[in-house]
Amino acid sequence: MPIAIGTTDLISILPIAIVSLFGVYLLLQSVFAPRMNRILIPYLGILGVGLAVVGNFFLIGMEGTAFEGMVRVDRLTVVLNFLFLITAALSLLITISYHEGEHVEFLEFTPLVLFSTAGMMVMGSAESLMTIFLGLETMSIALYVMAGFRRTNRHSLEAALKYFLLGAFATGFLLYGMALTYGMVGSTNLTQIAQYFTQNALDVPLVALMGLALIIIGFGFKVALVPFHMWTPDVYQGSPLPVTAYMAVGAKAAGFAAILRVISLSAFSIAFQWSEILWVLAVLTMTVGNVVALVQDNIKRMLAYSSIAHAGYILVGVVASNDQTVPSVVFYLIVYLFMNLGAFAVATMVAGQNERRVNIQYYRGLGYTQPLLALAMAVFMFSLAGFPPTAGFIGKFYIFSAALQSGYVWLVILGVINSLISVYYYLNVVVAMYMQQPVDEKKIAPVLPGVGVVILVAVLGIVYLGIFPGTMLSVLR
Amino acid sequence: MLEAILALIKIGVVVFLVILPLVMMLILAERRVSAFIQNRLGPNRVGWQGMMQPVADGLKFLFKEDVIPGHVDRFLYLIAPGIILFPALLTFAVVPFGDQLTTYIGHTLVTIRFQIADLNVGVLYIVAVASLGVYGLVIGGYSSNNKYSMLGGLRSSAQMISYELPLGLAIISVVMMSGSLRLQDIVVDQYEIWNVFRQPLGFIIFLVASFAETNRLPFDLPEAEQELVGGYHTEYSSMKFASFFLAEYINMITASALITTLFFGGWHVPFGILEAINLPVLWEQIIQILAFSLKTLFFLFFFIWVRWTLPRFRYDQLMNLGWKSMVPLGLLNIVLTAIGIAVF
Amino acid sequence: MEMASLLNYTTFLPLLGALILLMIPKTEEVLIKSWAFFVTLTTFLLSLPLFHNFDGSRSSIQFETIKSWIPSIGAGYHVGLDGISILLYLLTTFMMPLAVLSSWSAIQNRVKEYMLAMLVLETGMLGVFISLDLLLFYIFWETMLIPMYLLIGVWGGPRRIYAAIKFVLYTMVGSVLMLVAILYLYFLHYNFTGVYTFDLLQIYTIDIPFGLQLWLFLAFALAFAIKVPMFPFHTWLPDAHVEAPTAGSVILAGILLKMGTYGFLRFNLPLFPEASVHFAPLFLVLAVIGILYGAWISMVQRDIKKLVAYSSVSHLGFVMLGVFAFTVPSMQGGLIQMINHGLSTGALFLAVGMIYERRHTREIREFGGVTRVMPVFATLFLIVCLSSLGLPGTNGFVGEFLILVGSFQVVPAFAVLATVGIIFAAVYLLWMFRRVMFGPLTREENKNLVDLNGREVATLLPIIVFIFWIGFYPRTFLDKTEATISRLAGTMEKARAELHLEKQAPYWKYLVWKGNP
Amino acid sequence: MLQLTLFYIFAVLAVLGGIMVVVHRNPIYSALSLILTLFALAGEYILLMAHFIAIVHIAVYAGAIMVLFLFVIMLLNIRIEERAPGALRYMVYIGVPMAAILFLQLGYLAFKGFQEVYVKNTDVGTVERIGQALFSKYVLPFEITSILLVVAMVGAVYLSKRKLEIVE
Repeated sequence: MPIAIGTTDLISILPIAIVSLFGVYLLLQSVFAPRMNRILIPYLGILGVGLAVVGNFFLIGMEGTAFEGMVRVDRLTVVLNFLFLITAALSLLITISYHEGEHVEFLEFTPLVLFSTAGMMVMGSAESLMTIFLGLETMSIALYVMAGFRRTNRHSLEAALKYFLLGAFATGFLLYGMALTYGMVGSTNLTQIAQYFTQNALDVPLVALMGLALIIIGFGFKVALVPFHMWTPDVYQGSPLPVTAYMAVGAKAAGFAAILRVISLSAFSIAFQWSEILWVLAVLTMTVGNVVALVQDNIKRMLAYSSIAHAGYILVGVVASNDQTVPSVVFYLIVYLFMNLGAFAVATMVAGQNERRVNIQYYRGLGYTQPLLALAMAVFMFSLAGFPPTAGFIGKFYIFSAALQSGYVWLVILGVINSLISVYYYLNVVVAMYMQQPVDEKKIAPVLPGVGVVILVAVLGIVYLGIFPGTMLSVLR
Repeated sequence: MLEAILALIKIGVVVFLVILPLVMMLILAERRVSAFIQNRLGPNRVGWQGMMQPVADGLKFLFKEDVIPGHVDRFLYLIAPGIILFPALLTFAVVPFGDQLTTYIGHTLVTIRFQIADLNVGVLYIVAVASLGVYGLVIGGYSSNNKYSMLGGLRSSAQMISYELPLGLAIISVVMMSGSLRLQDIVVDQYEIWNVFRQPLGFIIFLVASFAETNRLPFDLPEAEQELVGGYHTEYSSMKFASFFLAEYINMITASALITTLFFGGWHVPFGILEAINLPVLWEQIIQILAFSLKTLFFLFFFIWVRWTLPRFRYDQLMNLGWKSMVPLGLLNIVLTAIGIAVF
Repeated sequence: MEMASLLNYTTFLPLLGALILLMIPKTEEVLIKSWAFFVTLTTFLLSLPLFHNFDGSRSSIQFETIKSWIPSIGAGYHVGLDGISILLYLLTTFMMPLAVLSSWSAIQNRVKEYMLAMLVLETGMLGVFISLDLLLFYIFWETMLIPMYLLIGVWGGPRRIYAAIKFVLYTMVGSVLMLVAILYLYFLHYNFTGVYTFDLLQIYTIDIPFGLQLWLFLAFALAFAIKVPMFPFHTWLPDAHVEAPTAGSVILAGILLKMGTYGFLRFNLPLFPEASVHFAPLFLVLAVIGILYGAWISMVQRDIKKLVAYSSVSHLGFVMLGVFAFTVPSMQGGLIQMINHGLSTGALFLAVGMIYERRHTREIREFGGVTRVMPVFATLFLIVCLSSLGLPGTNGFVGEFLILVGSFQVVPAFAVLATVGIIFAAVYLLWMFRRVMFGPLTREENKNLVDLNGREVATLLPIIVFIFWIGFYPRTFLDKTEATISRLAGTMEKARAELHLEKQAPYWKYLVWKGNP
Repeated sequence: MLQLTLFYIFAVLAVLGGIMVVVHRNPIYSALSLILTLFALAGEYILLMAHFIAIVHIAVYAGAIMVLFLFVIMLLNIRIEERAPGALRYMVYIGVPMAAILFLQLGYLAFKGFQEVYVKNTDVGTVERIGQALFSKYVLPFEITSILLVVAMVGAVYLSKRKLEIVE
């Protein structure tokens, strides 16, 4: 059997390939040019991501599968690729400005970001359970390590270990679920799985359902659904801020990409079997995330719980399981990318050396000591809380409208009540910034260009998507 | 049924008529060769030229008091010597020591392979089984509840794992040449030219790794007498101690046989001598087996030779050599081989 | 210039002004204030032609702009004015320059941020009144929360943070459910017509089943009732008013509260006429409770500002009474009363602000005999008080009279009770006035009070002009609303008739959930 | 028949090993029990004609990973696992019934669902087939796996690097 890889095959993984090759290049580069300035490495990483973005343009308009049904290229793939790449680029930019007492070794960090991004893109374009699993692992393992990147910090190491152990545990569930599904369907190909479910929609074998349930649990860990969220606050808190930002956005988006591919699209015809379960999960996730976030005084933990809550909102879109599911979820992920990365970028700036200033009390008076930074943070908080005219509102609106279209009135009502609860803790940050006096006179370091770019991009993204979401929405539909 | 009987016969012949006597001879040889190298005589009183010395040694082992120290982990302590013998013997199962012979036994046409089991994944089998050899050492070292033993066990596990990689890489390049994982095929493939000429780098890597895998000098750190008082087998006595010894020599035999098989044409007689002198098939087979044995014996000698001429490595040197030289070289060798195959 | 585009320009002019304001350096406080005043004043002047050209005899939407905005979900930029919104629009543009003027010396720190918030707030409020697209409306409705929240929270009194959060959370409680209802309407419209749209005028056309109307009405009504605020939902109001800076209170009382009543007129009544009729008794009761309760509570206040705040509850009760009586005069009265309340209460807050600036207290017992040192202030304050309590000849009388006349036709008992409220109003306002202004000048601090300066007079005077204008010649304003209100009254009349037929079934039957759209 | 007998023998061994892993308090014994399980599984693979998997299974798991496990256990010199403190001790009473329930559920599913499963292609496990599959149909997953391994390696090296380099 000859190896037959066509041009289409290669183009369909172009961004993935570029990013991976760049990662390998950066690793080798340190061997062959050890004298090079290490500061340049993340910029090279960004260059690689940029090339991948260019490469991604070649995918536009493609439709179909490649590598014998291992990956699928469609509009979703392209959009998700862009999303992951932008996340990676922005996270690297934050990293450049991340000044730690113990510096971050870009040498290993940058390739890990690139590889992890490649893993995410594999998940986004997967057409087979196997590719999803491999992408997930590539992404996760890089993230486990990145979580522990502050090696001299106890919390960071704890975060890495915790993330690793629970992640491995979740992987077990996922793999078991995939095995059961494969056992019933006889294929890992998502199209064939979809066909199988369509044919057996009326009488789905228990084993297949069990498989799906285990897969949901596996992905639920990755996107931090309640009750599989226990790792989130500790890991978010312990990881270095740029990593937290990257994992909060990237890993979540990738997890939902996989959920879209496997649950929403492939198991579409038996939506009535799983949407009830997800309904409960969504409500639990939103509620627990928001209620616990109310009492957090550490910005990282607060954002961690907020990210749990947002996973709940996104899940509402999945529960809807209609033709609005994919566009609404993806739109929300895009919005989430901007607001969360922005918030973490500001947090990075405020945190300063050794991440000492992560408590919300350090945001007091920020509106007067650092007006622009505070303004940006306020925009992010309002967007996270879902105020118009920010993109956060449109995102939630779209998700809820999708759910309402399928008739989930109570789910939507619980959702809006939750977003109401969330207003309180998001506004807490605004209150601190504008309505309270600074606790200490210590000046926050001026905003560095890397973070500055991230914040600017995020604010522009939020405002643009908030006021003129039309273009993006029509692209997604 | 016949197959099974043949297999049992082969096992019996190989284990009891070849390996065990060979081990005894080796012990003697080791002492004699070392004496020769150190310019002394060595044991030469028991029997002709000391030929009965191993028998005397064996008897001594058998009749010695079997001391089991009180502080050991009894169960593990007892099974360790057994465990270590198994992989050592198992490896030999797939080594072809001759071509196949098709003949009538009674009235049935039977193909006798001079090989105990002709696995289609023979090479992998070797790698797999070889990697198990470490358990005996580790368990022995652990169960002895003695710091030297423990250190020996630790060292052996790290060392074995480290050198399994280059070993495997070297084998891969050989497999790439032959296109088969079956050892017989690999041997047949060397009909024209031995692998040692096509794979000089692979040979060197394999040779060095074999030394490490068998815990022989210059890599005998797990049992380094001067540092660890014998390492993992410090607390063993009598026949248990003997089985550790036995295993080491069996491993040597296996390693030599593998080197022969993989790189020195196995049972092939060099220079086309066999073709030149037209012999009956049976004789041809016998000569081939002899050729195989001779090559193996040479490497056994080589093992002993090295032991008595080279000093021991330091532990960090050992690790550096393994990870920083052997593994990259092994990878390089694979790349070169691939290029070579692609070009020719 | 074409009026439709003028409407758009007027609406977004403050936002543009805010963007330009961003470029003015922080230290140039006078320039910042002047610029903000200039922008708001220009906005007002530009809005005058709108009023002039508005044809009161037509009930349809005028100065309409329809542009596609988010085509994929059928949301559009659809704005325009009709008889309900024209007056409120003008009220907003009118009050803003005064609010800016009143903050001239009251706001000492963070002037730039303050003016930014004011300008953004103005666009938000104007947007609410002109939006004819549900999504657009909702966005403006929520957007305007943010600057108001900041106004209260940053420049407010000692308990400002508490008040600000309370304000936001209360408002959002109602509005998030409204969002669900909006979405529900959206899909309902799709089910009826097969078209996805948020356009209010199109959604007006569908005939929503009664059972559903009840639910949707409640969802919308909650949002608006909190904003008004109607009786049980009013607790955020005193806190917000007391803590907010003067201009904040003026805007809050003058304009933001009107959004609630406006919402009833714009959405609840035309969208769910049967449900409105059905729930009218409940709302009438609440309105009257509000009138009386607000008045009683006002009487016992020691803080002038709190007194004014509670009086708002009472006044807005009148508006609600007028709206839910569904007759032409009552609804017109309600509309005029919204304007009146904006003017009078706004002026009251301004006056309170002026005196607070001088004495840094608002306790009634801290004052007494102020007339002697501040005669001009006393005069103007008296006029404002009288207008607020509805003395004939002032605007307050016109509004309340129309409401009472209108509602007497249908619900005489409520009208009578409401009249009692007017008496109470006279009591608490005049009593307060007496205690503050008359009597001996007992306090030492009060003896050195300086009378109003030119700027302050200029702040109050325009309002007083309108107080008398509406008082003596309300037709200028009533005419503009005539046709729209008549049509709305007609709708309600029809609904009343239809409901009468349906009323045979027991009340609760309709509240049982009837499934999904 | 022989096959079935062997299957059950291996299965029992595998389960026994698994139980012993959990039950033993000496970690060395646990590790050794795991090796037993691994061997038993390898035996099952051979019964399914998956020689390649079986051998690789032994080489990788028993030959490498478990040796490292033992190495670590010995390096840290863990003698006897300490008894879990306080509440954790009672987890046993929750964990065991839960495991039992899961086992029953899965058993039920297996009996209900997999009655007609049989080995279709006996040569599916051969090296040739696997090699061909890896380099044709599964070439992409294969390559992704290589990236995965690079990531794991870089990560492991980074986390275990002893010294922190100081860059000016």
